[in-house]
Amino acid sequence: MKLSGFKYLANQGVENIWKNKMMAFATFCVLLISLLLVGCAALFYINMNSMILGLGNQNEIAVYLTPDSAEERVQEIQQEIQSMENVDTVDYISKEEAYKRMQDQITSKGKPIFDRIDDYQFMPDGFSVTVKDNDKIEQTTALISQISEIQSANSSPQVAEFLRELRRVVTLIAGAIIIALAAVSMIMISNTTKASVFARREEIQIMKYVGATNSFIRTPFFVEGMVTGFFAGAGAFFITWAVYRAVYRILTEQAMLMNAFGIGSIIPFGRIRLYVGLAYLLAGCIIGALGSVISTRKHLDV
Amino acid sequence: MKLSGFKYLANQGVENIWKNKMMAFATFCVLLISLLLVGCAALFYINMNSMILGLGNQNEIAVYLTPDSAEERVQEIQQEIQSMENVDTVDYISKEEAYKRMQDQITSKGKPIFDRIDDYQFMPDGFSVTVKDNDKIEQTTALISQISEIQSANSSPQVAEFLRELRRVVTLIAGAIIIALAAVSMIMISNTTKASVFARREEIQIMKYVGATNSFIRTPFFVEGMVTGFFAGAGAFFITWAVYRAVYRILTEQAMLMNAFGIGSIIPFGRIRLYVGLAYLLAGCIIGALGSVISTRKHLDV
Amino acid sequence: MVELQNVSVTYSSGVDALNNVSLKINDGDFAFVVGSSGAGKSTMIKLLLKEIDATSGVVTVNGYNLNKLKKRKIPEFRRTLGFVFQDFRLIPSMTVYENIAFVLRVIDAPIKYIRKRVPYVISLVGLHAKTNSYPDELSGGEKQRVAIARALVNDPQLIIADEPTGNIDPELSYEIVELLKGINDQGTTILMVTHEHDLVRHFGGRIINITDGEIVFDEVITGTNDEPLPEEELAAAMAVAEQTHAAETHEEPVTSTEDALIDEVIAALTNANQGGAE
Amino acid sequence: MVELQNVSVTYSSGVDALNNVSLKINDGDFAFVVGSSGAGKSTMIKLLLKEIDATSGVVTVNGYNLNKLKKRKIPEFRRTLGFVFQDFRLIPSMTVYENIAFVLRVIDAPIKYIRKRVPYVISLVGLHAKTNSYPDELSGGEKQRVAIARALVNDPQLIIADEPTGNIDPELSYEIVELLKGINDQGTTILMVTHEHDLVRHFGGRIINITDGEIVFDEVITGTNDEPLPEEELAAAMAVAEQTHAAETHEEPVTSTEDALIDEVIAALTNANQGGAE
Ligand SMILES: Nc1ncnc2c1ncn2[C@@H]1O[C@H](COP(=O)(O)OP(=O)(O)OP(=O)(O)O)[C@@H](O)[C@H]1O
Ligand SMILES: Nc1ncnc2c1ncn2[C@@H]1O[C@H](COP(=O)(O)OP(=O)(O)OP(=O)(O)O)[C@@H](O)[C@H]1O
Ligand SMILES: [Mg+2]
Ligand SMILES: [Mg+2]
Repeated sequence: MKLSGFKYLANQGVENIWKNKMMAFATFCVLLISLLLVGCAALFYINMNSMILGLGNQNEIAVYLTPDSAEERVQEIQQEIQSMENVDTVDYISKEEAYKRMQDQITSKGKPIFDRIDDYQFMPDGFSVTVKDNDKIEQTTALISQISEIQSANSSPQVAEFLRELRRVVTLIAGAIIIALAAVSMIMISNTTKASVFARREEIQIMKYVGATNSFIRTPFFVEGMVTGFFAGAGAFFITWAVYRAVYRILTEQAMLMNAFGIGSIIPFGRIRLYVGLAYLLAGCIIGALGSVISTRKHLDV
Repeated sequence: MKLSGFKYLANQGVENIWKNKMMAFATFCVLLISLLLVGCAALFYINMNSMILGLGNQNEIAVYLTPDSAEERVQEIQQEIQSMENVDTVDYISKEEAYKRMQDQITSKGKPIFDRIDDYQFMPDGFSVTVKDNDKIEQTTALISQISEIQSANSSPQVAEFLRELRRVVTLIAGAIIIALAAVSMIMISNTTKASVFARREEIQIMKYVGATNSFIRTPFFVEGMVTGFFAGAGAFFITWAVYRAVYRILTEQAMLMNAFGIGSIIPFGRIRLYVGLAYLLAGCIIGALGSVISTRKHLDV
Repeated sequence: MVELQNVSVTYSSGVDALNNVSLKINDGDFAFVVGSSGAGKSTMIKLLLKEIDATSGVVTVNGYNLNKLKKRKIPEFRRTLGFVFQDFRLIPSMTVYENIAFVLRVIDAPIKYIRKRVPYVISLVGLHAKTNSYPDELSGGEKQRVAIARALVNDPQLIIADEPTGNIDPELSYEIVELLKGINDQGTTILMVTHEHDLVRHFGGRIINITDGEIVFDEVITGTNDEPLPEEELAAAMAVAEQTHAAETHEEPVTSTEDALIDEVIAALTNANQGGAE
Repeated sequence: MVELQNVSVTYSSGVDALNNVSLKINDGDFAFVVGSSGAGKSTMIKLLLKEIDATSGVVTVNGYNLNKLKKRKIPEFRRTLGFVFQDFRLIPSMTVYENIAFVLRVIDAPIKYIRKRVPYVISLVGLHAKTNSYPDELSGGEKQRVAIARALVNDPQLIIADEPTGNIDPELSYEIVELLKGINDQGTTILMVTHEHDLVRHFGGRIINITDGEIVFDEVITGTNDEPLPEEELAAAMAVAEQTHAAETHEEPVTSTEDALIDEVIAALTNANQGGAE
């Protein structure tokens, strides 16, 4: 095919969008919606995941030394812990701070107990240890426990276990939802492009009767589908952007919720804009073009 | 119109589904998907809501009396609290139990403190109060505080506030999602029924030319849309059923998650089956029938 | 009864398809409409069905003033007509039987009547072997005959047929027109567009020639059945009419005719016409 | 070159549309195909375009054996043909110009050539005023002429036309066939289905009569242009042929003919035929 021939066909494709406004609009809508559904589900999953990871990072190992450890020994131990593979930060907790923390923990009913205690010298030295990978917190805790002069090293295994379970369940459900939405989208897109091409089956057949090759007939459909898909992708991107930002604003404005969910665990749109945009546009173009071309097949066989 | 006439037209409607298999299938798919999307979102919201309410019900007011209250006075106060409007249960907490609870609360670092304390007689008597409406827990707490010989009445206002916020945000987001999905469904359904009717516009016009009234032409479309919608509703119901049960099983098998989410806060399907089924079928029939009939309008005008 | 009073039709594309046409066809008439391709014949036919509206002028059909006809009343009006469209317009998803029966269903005719009437009209047009075929499975002429049967089935007051024999071989065409004549004899008004001058010559009747959106010839030629009008005469007469019209509108004639023949031809036609009149 | 060898076509509905037909049309021939409604004419035409396949027998067109033609080769084959369909088959979303130009785009013709050629063929069929109209905005005859222009535009080896004048008035029909004759004189083979015996009589050529799926008449009648064969003779000759066929297949004749006339008619036709032959 000569270049001029291709230009003519591409042009036909663009014109056809206008000539078949209604059907092009239907395809556009279905593509847009499909992209939005799958895209939003994916973004939701990514954020849930990041949120759960964020929660995990708030999990700490409380390490207490045997009472009356020597001061250099405290520093030695801190370094030893710090050098461990999975350890992120190690913060020293003084006797005084430990005592305060305890007081905070005890609800009012226990308050009278403190009347009976004069100072906090009985409290041990300790560290607050955070880990890089929350999933390995138990091994790390065990490792720390083995250091001599450690009275106790406690993480909350329930929290770690809980978060792990939560992630598994979220991944499972989100995966199922995304797969289901993708399947549903495929059905809808195939239905719509089929219907759109069906409305023009006569046209396709007439073209075949006057000697047009399959590729000659398909090129305009390809271009048409791709352009429609491109706009659907762009539309999905802007809608996602707007919705994402609105949700982000609501969530970040609710400081209390943010505390609960772990600040910063909702990914700001800026950081993923490029990938989201590219994914939408590519998916839109490819699905639009292929859907449209594949649907012509049945009618080309005359 | 005579009954035989209606029977003929209804029959035509059913036959048309078969004659226009492809388009009927497209409408069926779109209706099914729309119902599923909106239905699942609604069910998700209902469950989130019930879950958050369930979490709220775990919130309690810890009431402690001034130390050394007389025993009859303790009973009096219990009755007084029980008689309050928003109060659900009032459980007596003995000194010993309060002491145990405190011990549990204190993490290992504080353990040495107990070495210094000999008995629990210093602990106050207390009650654990649960409320009917978590949102009013603060007022109730204040009311309890006013009773004489109450040393402290503490609920966790953060938890209450947090849950309230959470519910607001969840309602907001879920509402937006449901409205968006409903709007999207409307567009898709309208597109699909339009395309389906468009493919038969000639037929409609010919009918008008031979003197058929609008209602004569529409009745088969009405029946056709309703039957398609009915099947879509039934399909959506069974898919929802299967998915809901699978999710329910996953969640209930994870005892840990269930603890976190509050056991029993996910509604078993059995309890809502009837409503879900009816809602799907009704929505399917109505939307299918109306979508189909409305789409004929444009072509009737000849 | 069909009456056009100073009717003009201009399509949205700007084409003037009919130009100040006035015409009256009385109940019981049999009229042929002839004219060259694109002259406005189908446009006139579409007007009578209220498929399109007149740009100006008044159209009255079977007592309904189509300019003022309310939308709700259109179906009622159309049931007084039988129609054969140039492009057939059969419902592709219905069999031959259903396509024809549909017209009776529309008027809520008793099932028993439908079961008797439909096979009867199908056999009138010689299609009983195709009763259960779909339009896609028919030949051009067969489709056309289904369209004719559909127009007859509900015994309309007026049958309007746009080239009902364009795809049918001559023998069958004669039979079809014979059939329409028979129906006409029972009082049904018939308006038929045709290109086949043989038919016109053979059956005679009222002949209306439309050229370039105007009626240029409108005379009754009494049927000459077994002694046909010589073809040349009719053709020439029409040519004359078109010639005259072309001269009036300062255009080149569509077909060239020997000017010398004109007078002869008019005389011949007039003779033939008067000769068969009584 | 068109050759059918013992070709039969049975539609999936069970209708035997063609029955053991053999036929050879040489390059440069001009052949009319006539026959009654539903006889199988369009079926034969559809075979030649490979729109349908023969149930049995061999079909060869322009050197392509259609039974063995690979799917990939179909477009190449169809480009050697020009087609006029009974139902026009114009692309509704394209203007008259685009509908015709499309055939040249398909063969990747230079734009310059398209710009010159398309208006030329449009004017050949007298439609330059409708160049930018869409098919929906055309009268029946105009659509048919677009279809004819489309068949001519790429100078095919063979033009196959199914009732190309069914919706056109007689004068224009003559002009169109005259046009086809002119193209035929330059070497293009032409196969034309028609119901208009006037045309056949006027132009002569090879006449093939298909009745009930069989060829019952296939003779060359030399063109008698200005001294037309008397209509009765041709009609009667055809009737004889059909009669003979009907007798063979033990069916009732489709049209009734006076048996007494038969011998006379055969004689007349033979005379006319021989008279014009040299
Ligand atoms: N797609 C089809 N399926 C089944 N039967 C068909 C199909 N097309 C045509 N027929 C039947 O085959 C026979 C021959 O049809 P064909 O179209 O060849 O006739 P024709 O000679 O072209 O007639 P006409 O002059 O009316 O166009 C007819 O009886 C017709 O009903
Ligand atoms: N929908 C339309 N829009 C614009 N122009 C139209 C439309 N329909 C017909 N025309 C034009 O109006 C004129 C009259 O068309 P009409 O169909 O009435 O002709 P006709 O006499 O029936 O011709 P034919 O014998 O070819 O069927 C033609 O020039 C045609 O191109
Ligand atoms: Mg017309
Ligand atoms: Mg045919």
